[in-house]
Formats: sequence, structure tokens, C-alpha cells
Amino acid sequence: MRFSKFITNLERKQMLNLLSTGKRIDGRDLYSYREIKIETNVIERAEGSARVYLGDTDVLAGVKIDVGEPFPDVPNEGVLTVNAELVPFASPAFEPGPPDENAIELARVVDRGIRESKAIDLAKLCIIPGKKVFVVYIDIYVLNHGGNLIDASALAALAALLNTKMYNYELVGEELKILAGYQPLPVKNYPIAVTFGKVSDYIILDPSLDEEQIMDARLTITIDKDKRICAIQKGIGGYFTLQQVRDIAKIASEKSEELRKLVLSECK
Amino acid sequence: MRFSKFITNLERKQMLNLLSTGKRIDGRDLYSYREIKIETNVIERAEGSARVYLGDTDVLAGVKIDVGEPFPDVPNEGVLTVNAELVPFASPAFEPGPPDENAIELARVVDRGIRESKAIDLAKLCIIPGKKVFVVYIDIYVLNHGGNLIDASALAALAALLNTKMYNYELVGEELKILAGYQPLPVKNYPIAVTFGKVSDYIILDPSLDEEQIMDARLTITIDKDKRICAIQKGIGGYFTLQQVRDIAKIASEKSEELRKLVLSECK
Amino acid sequence: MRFSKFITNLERKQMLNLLSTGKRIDGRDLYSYREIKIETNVIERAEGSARVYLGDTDVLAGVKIDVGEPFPDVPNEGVLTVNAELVPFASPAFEPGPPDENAIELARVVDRGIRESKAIDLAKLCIIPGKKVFVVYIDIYVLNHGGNLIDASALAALAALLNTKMYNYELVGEELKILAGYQPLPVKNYPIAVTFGKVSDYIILDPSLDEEQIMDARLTITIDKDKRICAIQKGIGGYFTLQQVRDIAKIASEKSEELRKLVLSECK
Amino acid sequence: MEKSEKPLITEDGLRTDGRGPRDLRPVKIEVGVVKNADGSAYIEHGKNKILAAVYGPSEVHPRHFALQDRALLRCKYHMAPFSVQDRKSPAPSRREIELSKVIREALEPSLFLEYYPRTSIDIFIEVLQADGGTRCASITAASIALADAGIPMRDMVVACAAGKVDGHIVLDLNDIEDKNGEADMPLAMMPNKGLITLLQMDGLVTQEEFKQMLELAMEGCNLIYQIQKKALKSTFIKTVEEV
Amino acid sequence: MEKSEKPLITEDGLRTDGRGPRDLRPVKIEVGVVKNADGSAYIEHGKNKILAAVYGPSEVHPRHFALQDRALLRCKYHMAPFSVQDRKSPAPSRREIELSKVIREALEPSLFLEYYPRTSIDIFIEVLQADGGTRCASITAASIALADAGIPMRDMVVACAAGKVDGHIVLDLNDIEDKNGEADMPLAMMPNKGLITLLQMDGLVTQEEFKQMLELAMEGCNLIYQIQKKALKSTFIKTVEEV
Amino acid sequence: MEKSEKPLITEDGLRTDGRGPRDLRPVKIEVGVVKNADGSAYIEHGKNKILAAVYGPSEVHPRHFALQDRALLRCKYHMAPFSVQDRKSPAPSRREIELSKVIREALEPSLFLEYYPRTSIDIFIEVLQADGGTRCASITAASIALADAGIPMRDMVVACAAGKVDGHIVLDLNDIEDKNGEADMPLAMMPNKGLITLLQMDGLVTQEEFKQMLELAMEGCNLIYQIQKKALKSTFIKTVEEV
Repeated sequence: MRFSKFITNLERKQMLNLLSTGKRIDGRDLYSYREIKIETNVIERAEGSARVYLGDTDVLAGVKIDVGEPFPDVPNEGVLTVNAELVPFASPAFEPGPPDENAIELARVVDRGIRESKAIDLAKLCIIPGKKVFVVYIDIYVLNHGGNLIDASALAALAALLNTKMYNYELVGEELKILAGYQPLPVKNYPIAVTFGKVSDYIILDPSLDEEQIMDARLTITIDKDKRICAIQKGIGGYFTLQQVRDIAKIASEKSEELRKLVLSECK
Repeated sequence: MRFSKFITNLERKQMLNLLSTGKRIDGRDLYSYREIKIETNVIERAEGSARVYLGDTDVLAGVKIDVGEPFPDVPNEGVLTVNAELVPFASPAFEPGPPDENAIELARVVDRGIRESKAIDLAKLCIIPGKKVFVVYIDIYVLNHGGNLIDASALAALAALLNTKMYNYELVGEELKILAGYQPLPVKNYPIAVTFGKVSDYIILDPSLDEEQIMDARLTITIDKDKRICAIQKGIGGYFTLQQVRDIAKIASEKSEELRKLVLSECK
Repeated sequence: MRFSKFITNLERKQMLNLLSTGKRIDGRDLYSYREIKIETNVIERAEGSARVYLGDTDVLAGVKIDVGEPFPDVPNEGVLTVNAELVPFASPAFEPGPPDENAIELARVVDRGIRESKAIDLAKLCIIPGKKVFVVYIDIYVLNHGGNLIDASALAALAALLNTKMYNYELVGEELKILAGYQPLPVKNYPIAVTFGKVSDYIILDPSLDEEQIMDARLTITIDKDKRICAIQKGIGGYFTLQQVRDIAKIASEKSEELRKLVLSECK
Repeated sequence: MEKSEKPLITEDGLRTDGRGPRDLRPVKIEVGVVKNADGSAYIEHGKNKILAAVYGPSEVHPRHFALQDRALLRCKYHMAPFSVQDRKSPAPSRREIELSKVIREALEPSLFLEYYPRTSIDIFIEVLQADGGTRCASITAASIALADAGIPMRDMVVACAAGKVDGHIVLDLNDIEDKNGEADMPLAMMPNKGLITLLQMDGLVTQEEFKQMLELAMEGCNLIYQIQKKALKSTFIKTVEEV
Repeated sequence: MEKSEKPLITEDGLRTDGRGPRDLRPVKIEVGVVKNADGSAYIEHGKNKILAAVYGPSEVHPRHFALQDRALLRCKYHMAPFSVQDRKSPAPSRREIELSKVIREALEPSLFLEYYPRTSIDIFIEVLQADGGTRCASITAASIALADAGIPMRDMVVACAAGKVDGHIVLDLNDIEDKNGEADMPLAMMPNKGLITLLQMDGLVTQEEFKQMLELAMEGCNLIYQIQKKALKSTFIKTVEEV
Repeated sequence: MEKSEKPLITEDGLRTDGRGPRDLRPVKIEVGVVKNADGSAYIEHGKNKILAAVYGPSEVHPRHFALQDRALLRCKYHMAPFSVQDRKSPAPSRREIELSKVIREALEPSLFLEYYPRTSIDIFIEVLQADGGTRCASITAASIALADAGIPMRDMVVACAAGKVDGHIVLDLNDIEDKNGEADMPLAMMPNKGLITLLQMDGLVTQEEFKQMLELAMEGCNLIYQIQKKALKSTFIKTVEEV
């Protein structure tokens, strides 16, 4: 199998030794991302789509838009639904069946970043208040698990949204009549998830799959276009000190700029 | 573990010896209930609620009221739904997952007592015939399994119903407008479930968890306020003689009075 | 157990030896069906029903008719739904739970024959275009698994359809008013599924349960009343040569006539 | 469907299907009808049409369900989608799950499960057509299927309901009586010693009515027991001839 | 329910329930409330009413889930159908599945799981009534239940949220504030060394606000820790008396 | 969506996408595209975009599924929610379950499963975009993924459909032709000896038309086989260079 499930104790020691010199097994320094490649509009049949390669991680996000009912407490807003699937296709560690806690956490963290930063102008997706609104489905599809699925997925979701086209329509009574042409989805913020791992006392950015296996804790900070924090998620059974959390929030803010530039330039 | 799953043969013999003298391991005689405590309105957020302690058994019943459609064959009546959950919280013998046959039987026996005695005046829960009625959800939540869940659950359900408040409303077209104040749920009968176990040839009332483990058969008789029988359920793979059934029905009738008095006094 | 799960190597050899002489263990020649018995209207409560005995195989098909919504892409047509259940009742090889791949394949092959041959005149099952149509449920229930479930099920489904009575109705506004009397379901084609097995290089018609266990591949050809092919399904992990497929299609066409005559004479 | 307005008992004391209050519906039993099963039976009880099949004693799957000191008895009561007026979803309903349980518990006291430790005995019941009283007819049929499978028994189990309809105590309620009557009380027993192995009731009756229903249901059981015995005897003869 | 139009913070700086920005809601803790469990606790935190029960260390079911080098820690956070305004379906929601995960991960660093290889420790949390901040109250209660079960620990875990409401940084948001405020940040920590074991946030805040919220939430944790300790002490006394 | 009113074949005999009746759509294959898998392939066949990954031979989970005399071959065909016009629920549909089965059975005759007793070989197929003929393209890709995983084979398996559209027998139907045509017949074969491992048909055709379709589909398979071979050759070269 090309996928090594277990890291030996020796490998662990080597990784720690390297970290003590500020380096990582793949040559990166502690706060660097792996190489990122973004392809957009990869699924013509979807309203929007993007594929993100982050090192060995390969994530595809597809956007479909449907017409449905609004939630009763926000009758004037469209609906956002984020779903993630960790299909066994992408890793022998993924189980078949309905989304497990990891897939659900992944989807919810991506969802929170988009929702809390108000990335989609949901008010513009209302068709008939209280009755008909557009429903935006973002489906995240992991095609190869190479570590740090959250950042890759959040990036793919944002790129797919920036790339989403909606048909033009007019209302005939309460029915939608589809008109010629397309308009972009109203996207007004660009949240970027930045994830750190804690290996022993070292904090590393963008953990790879190998690093995830010796990592004690994980912290994701999602930063919006105005450097505000819009979502946080600590994961895995370890801890952080207050100082570590403060440092991470600061680095996340800086790093988010890089990624945002990249995604915006790809989606122009 | 504080919960002993198995009764040894020796314990079994001791229990039988005691029974032959008309006594039980916890000091009760054959036809006595354990101590019963009823607390009502324990969940302010629910329309009605009650918690019943029956010896070590601890059951919480919550009532929620919603608006829904009537069944097509009774368009002028509200809908009653009873659900029970035997969450692993309450006993290592309970499995996670959707309700199993025990939880379903428990819910259906409680349901039958309430339904057949017409405890809830469902005709008064009709809003618009054939279209809109109130739906009464009774959720039974076992918090500690100490034996005889049926009687405790039926008691908690009845106490919760007696304690249920519905908002006042007026119809504006076909929509409900909620008005100030509350009215009680129309409850017009008070069914009491009385459960017996058969251990060897002894009939005992209100079996404890230990007794349930050596019990051969179970019989529940539910009695309404006019001493009529409104539901019966035999359980577990044993048998009763005709005479035993007749005796049980008679004792059930007497015992139901005690419990009914108790629940009515608590719910005044 | 009366049901032998495994065929020994010796039995396998004997079966192959026999086949080399053009005979089969139950005395049939290669292209003969086992004895077929069709009973119709066996479930009075269903709108249509039929039970087919094909050797030891025993299949019951029931038809229920309900009112529902059409599919959006064919607003003027009724809906056909075929469901099959391989309940453990019928064979220790069947597992409890929702339909598995075998049950789904069985239902879909039967469905395809009926659908593609346009056996039911779905246009006549439209009540209000785009809103209300009749939904025809065919439920296939295997009562004993004796091999070749596809042919027996397709036959039972067809016989049940030919035997289906619908109530007369008139529309009062958008509601159906049921009138006295019945009319037959509009059936205008009679698809017959004919299944072959390949054992080593021998092609046999209507494999029995024993033969299915040593069979390498399966091929079903469904033939309509005008000798046209309306569905094909290859099954099990083996292969056929082009010549074998051609031969099978020819024999299927001939054999379908026999079965069609039988079912039509039973359903007169 | 609105509730029936017609009386369920006429002035002559006759029921919707012409029976008197203490009459059984016609009962027909066949044994050995499912070839793959170790034992099986078919019952027509009124318009109920029910098949019961028994598999076992056999190896338990999954294995960790096996019991060290006796056979694992499992029972699945299932209704065909076309067995009732409105098509029933094939997924097991709460009612079917409860009935599977009480039927298993009604049959269990008749069996020497301790003879077959670490095995399973599986009872499958398929209701092809339902007409009130399916659980009773199912028990009657399943007990025969168990006998047909050669499972050693203390006694047969036989079941029949009594109930209250239009104020009268009646035997063996049909579908209309079950739905519109005042009470339905299914009862199963081992007839030799009159031991009651299933007892349920929905309805509202006095203690006195209950006593009458108990006796009437047991009478009904005894009537069906005669039919059950006849069905079994004809099989045993068949079995002997086969040898 | 439409969003509230009323201010969440009055001109006097008071909140809807009368608290100041840095005030906790009342917290009440009871230990040893579930007889069958190995350890248990009940917490009332504001109007939250939550029970936590711990079973284990015990044999793992199913067995192949067992870990060779440490105990398997499992956690199930579950809301009663009547715990919220609109009845909640009893089936676990995606939210409950996520919360079960983050609560387990918040408690895990406090435990010496390596002391009990090949066993399981199961934490069950039942939310009987929900009022904002259930995950924090659940963690606080579950940590006590673990202590009550005698599971060896590095430190207790205690949790509290801070957030932003009407522009103010506030401690321990209630339901209305959670739903209508700008940000909610639950935090759990092991108080002895101030190690953060859970941190989540929904909302939109600046780096500076985030720092303030971090400190405030940790303050809140320390306040609750005092209550937690008191609850545990009274149990230990009880335990001694029992002997 | 209402059925198309436009002719599917023009007067010049051309199809909606400009092809002649016996033309294939463009096919592009890449090998070794999923790093974690033991073997993988990507196919674009018309607008179909499909990934296939193979894991194994490896230990079987759950263990009791293992076969004593050969490898357990499993296959899961799955469509991404965004692969079709209307979003598809991620839960497997009945169609996906049937296709998983027939694809597995189409590939099975090409493999020496008996070389790897007590192991599993898992094939995962993810349809990223669907455009008619996904099962054929999936089989073509999966066979390459199996080769890429180094699973020993008798022959490759390659698949292509023929069908009947507007009265014409045509090769390799696209989505519109599949939905609005008269018949679609997917066929898979092992090309060296022309052995047919998958054959299905929906539609209504005469025996004569069926024969023409059979031959045309086999021709199509042979065309795709050339592309398949080329894709594999370029990988083997790559593999050599890597060493």
C-alpha cells in the first residue's frame, strides 16, 4: 500500500528532532503551507466548482443551486447547506456509510466560516419572502487525503462560490421563468481557514498526513477579508496554552492574506 | 461497576426462600410498591413534564405540543404520539441507536393506556377539521433503570399531562394567532399501569431490577378512574394460569387507586 | 436443514457429466423450463395479485394502486414502482434488513421489462396533468427460493397486472369521487423474462437453485409480445461469447411465446 | 376511511359476517408448505392468510449473539406491502416490532430451548393478507411450524382473541370489529394445562367483562387447538408414508 | 421565531437576565445522581439542566474497537426531545455528533487513558433543558462524573463561554444572547495550568476582541472551577461517611 | 425537464454533438492519479469525468467477510452530488447499488482472485460529472486502476454502449440520446478473446437491431481498448523511469 497508516517511533523522533531545528520532514519551515494549486470550473454541470491541491491533499467542491423554502426564523434569506463526504476512495482510513463525526466536523467548520463572515449575501437569494428562496448546496468531496482537509476544503468551497453562476429569472405569478444569461452568485466576503497542529510543544502550520499522525492537538482559525476572526475550531484530544492560542491567531491573520490573494487571483 | 448485571444462583435461591415467607429482598411484601416520588413541572421549557422516582427507577416524561395534520380517519381529533428512549445513559444494558423492541413496547403500552381510556380529550384538540390539529408528543426518558419501567413511565406520562399548559389562540383565517395566557390540556381520565412479575409460582407487584432478572413472566394491567381495564400487556417468555390472571386483575384494580390518588394530589 | 447450501465437487462433476449428454439433474433437457403453475387473485385485498410456482420457486406479486404526484418530466403519466423483498423467510441465504443488491437487481430487471415494453399504458393513469396520477406499486415477495427468481418474478408481476382491477371514479373539483364498479388496469404489452445460466460451456434455460450454485454467468432477455427485446441483464461474474449471446436471444424469443401463452390463458 | 355507522351486531345478535357472538371464523391450516424451511405452516383464519417458517436449530449469526445455556429464539412478524388496504411500507413498523416480541414470548414457554445451547431457532411470519387477529393466527401457525421442524415442545401454543363489540362479548374479532369495537383481547395458551402465554388488551372493559372475555378466548383457543391437531396429524401420516 | 428587536444590553450595561457583562449565571452541581452509572453529575447552569454519566473502565463492545495501549474514550452528547422550544427529533443531529466529538476531545487531555488499555470509558450526556452554553455545562458536569467514577486525572476540566453581544464582550451567554449576539466562544480548560482543551467560535470579532474574550472565558472557567471543587468535596465527605 | 422536441439525428445523419452514428466521443485516460490508492485511473469519456481507485489486496474488514479460497472483490460506484443536473443526495440510490453490482461482475472474470485468498480488493468509482454511459466509462477506468494496482489479470476489460436513436443504430450514446432514444445497450468485454462480461439493455429493439448493436458495441470496445493500452503503456514507462 502506498499509504502508510502508522508512523513508527523512530520516525516520530526524527520528525521531532527536525522540528527542534525549525524544519519539517518535507523541508518546510514551521509556518509554511505546502504548494497550493486551485482549478476552477472543473465540473461544467455544477453551478460552481473548484478543485484544490494542497500538497498531496486533493479536494473538489461543487455548488448546486436549487429552489426551496426559507427557514421560518429568516424568511427573507436564502439557505446555505454544506456537506462533506470522506469516501473510502480517498483513504483506506475512511469508512463507507453516512458521514461520520470527522466528515460532519469538516462540513460544519467550513459552513461556519462562510456563514459567520456572511460570505454569501443570503438576502439577495430570496425569491418570495417566506415561501421561495434559493438553496445553495456546497458539496465537499475529498479525492485524496494528504492532511489538513479543513483548509483545503474551505479554500475549495470559497473558490467554487466565487465561480458560481446563477441563471437569470423573472417571476410569473409564483413560478420562476428562466431567462437567458447568467449572473454571479453574490459573494461579499472571503473567509480563509488556517489550521495549525501542535506536535509536542511545536506549533506547525498546515499539517501533512504524516504530521497529523503524531499531532497532539489542532487549531483552526478562520479569518475574513477584514482580518476579523469568523470561526475557530480546536480539534483532537490535546491542549494549547493561552500564549499559543494568541500566537496562532496572529499568524493565521497573516497567512490568510496569502491564501486569499491566491484564490481571488485564480477566480478573477 | 455499581450495577450488577447478573444474579447468581445463590442469590436466586435466597430470593425464592424469602418469597416463600411472603417477603422480598428489599423488605417489601409481595403486593407493595417501592417508594414513589413525583415531581412536576421539572422542565420549564416543555409544555408539561414530570419526573417519577420508583425505588431506584428514575423516569422523566416531557410533553411538547405542536400543530399538525389529523389522521384521515379521525379528522376531528388531535394526535397523540408516545415515544420512549432507553438511552445507554440509564443502564449498561441499554444499547445506543434507534428504539429497540423494549423501548417500543414500553412506549406502546403507555400509549395504549392513555389512548384507550381516552385520557386526553382529543376532540378538543381539533383546530380546523381535517386540516389542523394539535399534536401531543409525550417523550419518556429513562434516567435510571431500577426495574418496572412501565409503571414509572405511565405514571410520569400521566403526571406530565396533568401538568401540561397550552397557549390560548384565536384563528385568523387558517393561521393561529397566539394570545396571552394558558389553559390546561383537557385531561379527562387517569389511567394507571400496574405491573406484576411471576417468580417461580410467586406473583409480586412492582418488580425491582434484581427481581426482573429472575422473573419468568410479566403482566401489566392498566386501570382507569372508573376501575375499568383499559390495557393489558403480558411480557417475557413465561406463562400465567387463569387464576393468576384473575387475581392480578383484582389487585391491580385496588393498587391503581393508591397511585391515582398520589398522582392527582401531586398535580393539584 | 432441508436446504443444501453447498454443492460438493462430486455433485458438480456429476452435473457436468449429465450436461455433456444434454441432460440435467432434474431430468430436464438444456432448454426446458421446470413445471410452471400460476394462480391469480390470491390476495383479495390487493388490486391485483398472482402467485407463480416455478419448480421449487414460489413467488407472490401484489399490486396496489394509490394516488400520487407524477414525475416532473412526464406530467401526463402515471407512476410505476417495482419493489422486491428477499425475506429470510424464503431462504437461509437471504439476510434481514433493507433490500440488498440482489433484491434491488431483481426489482429493477422486472421493472425494466414492464417499463420498456410499455406494458402499462401510463398515459391512461393520469388524473390531473402535473398534479395527480395513479401510482402502481408492484411488490414482489419471494416465498421460496428454488432458483431463477427473475423469470418467476416477472411472470408473477405480469399476471398480477393482468389481474388488476381499478375502481371507477369521477373528478369533483380536484378530488376523486369513487364510483361503483371496477375497470381493468390498461395493460397493452406482455413482457416475458427468459433467463439462462452458463455452466462451464453449457447454456441452460431456467437454472434451478442447485444449478445456480455452480453457474458461472447468467443472462436474462426480456421479450415483448411482438418478439422484440425490451430488457437484457447479464449477471454473476462470468462471461459469454458473442455466439452464445446470439443463440440465447433466439431461444429466448421462442421460449417467451410459451410462457406468454400460459400467463394469458391463466389471466383470461 | 370514516368509522362505520352500521351496527356491528344486529338485533338478532348476528355479526357483520353472519356469525354468532361465540363463533369462530373458518380456520384452515396446512403444514410443510415452504420447501427451504426446516418447518412451516400456512393458516387461513377468516380472511387472514399467513405463512410461518422455522429455520433451526442452526449456527447463530452473528456469532456473539449465541447463548451458552440455551438456543436463541428469534421471531420476525412481517406484513406484505399488499396485505392491508393502504400499501404498507416494507420497513418494519413499531407495531410489527412489538408483535414480533410478544409472539416470540408467547411461543418461548412451549419450547425446550435448553436442549440446543449455542444455536438459533428463527421464526419468520409473513402476513400475506390481514383481517384482524393476525397475531393470534400467526402464533397458531408458528407453533405448528415449530412442531413441523421437529423442535421438542412441552405443548402446542394456540391463540384466539375475545373482545367487546357493540356491548356484547364476542369471540375472534374480524377487522371491522377490531377497528370499531370497544375492546380486543388476544390470548395465547398452551392448551393441555391452560397456561396463558400471551395476553394483551386494547379497549375499555369492566372486571366482569374481562373475566367473560378471558373464558371465551380460552374456549376459542381450544376450538382452534382441535384444528391444529388435525393438521399436524395429517402431516405425521404423510411423513410416515414418505419413508 | 423572528429575531428579538429589544436591546440585549441596556443603557446601564445590564443584560436581559439582569447580569452585568462579566457575571456568570447561577451554577449548581450535584454529584452521584445516577445510581447505575460508575460516576455521574447533574448541573444547572442558568436554565440548562444537564446530566452526565460515566460507565467504565469496562470491556469494550464491539470488541474490535478496543485499543491495545490505552482506554477507548467515547462520548455521546444527546438532547432530550423536550429540551428545546420546538420538539427535537430523538435521532442524533449533525450538531449533536459534532458536539459529542469536541466534548470528548476537551476531556481527553485530562485523563490517564494509558492506565486502562483494552477497556472503554463511556461518557453519556443528556441535556434535559437547553439554554445556551450546553456544551460548556456538559464538559463541566462530565469532568465531575469522571472524577466520581474514580478515573485518574491530571486535572479537572471546566468550561465557560465568552462572547460579543451588542458590541460588548460578555461572559457566559444565555440562549437569547447566543442566538442574537455577534459572537459566541466556548472554551474549556484544565484550570491548574490554564491549558485550553476546547476552543470554538461562531461570529465575527477583531483580534483585540478575541484576546479579551479569551481572558474573560478563562476567568469564567476559574469561577466555575470553585463551584466544581465544592461539589466534589461534599461527595468525598459523603463517601467517607458511608464507609 | 420536458423531453426534447428536436431530432436526435439530422437529415445528414449527424448526432446532436456532431458525431456520425458509429463515432465514439473523445476519450482521455490518465493513470495513477490518486496518491493514497494502490491503483487508480481518471477517465474523461465525452463529458463524463470519472475517477476509479483500487485498494488491495489487503486484510478484509469486517473479517468474517473473508473468503477462504479467493480474494473478496468489492465495488462501489458512487455519483458526486453535483455530477448531475439536479443535485443527487449523497446516499446510495438503488441505481447506484445495481451498477456497483454489475460493474463488479463485469470486472471479476478478468482477475485471478484465487491468487489472494482471505484478502479484499476494493474498487471505488466516483462519478464527478455524468453524461450518459457512466457505467461503461467506469468499467474502462476501473480495469486500468486494477492494472495500475498490479493485480494480475487475464485481460483488460473495456466497455462501450450501442443503442438505437431516432431509428438509427448508434455507438456510445450521450446523455440526451440515452434519455430520449429508443434503446441503450452497455456492453463490456475482455478484448483479446471478445468475451462479454457485461450486457444490459433498456429499450425496445428487434432481434436484427440487437445483432447490429452487439457488433457495434464490440467495435466501440475495441476502439477504446487502443486508448486504454496507450494510457497504460505511458504509465509503465513512467514506472521504469522512477526506479
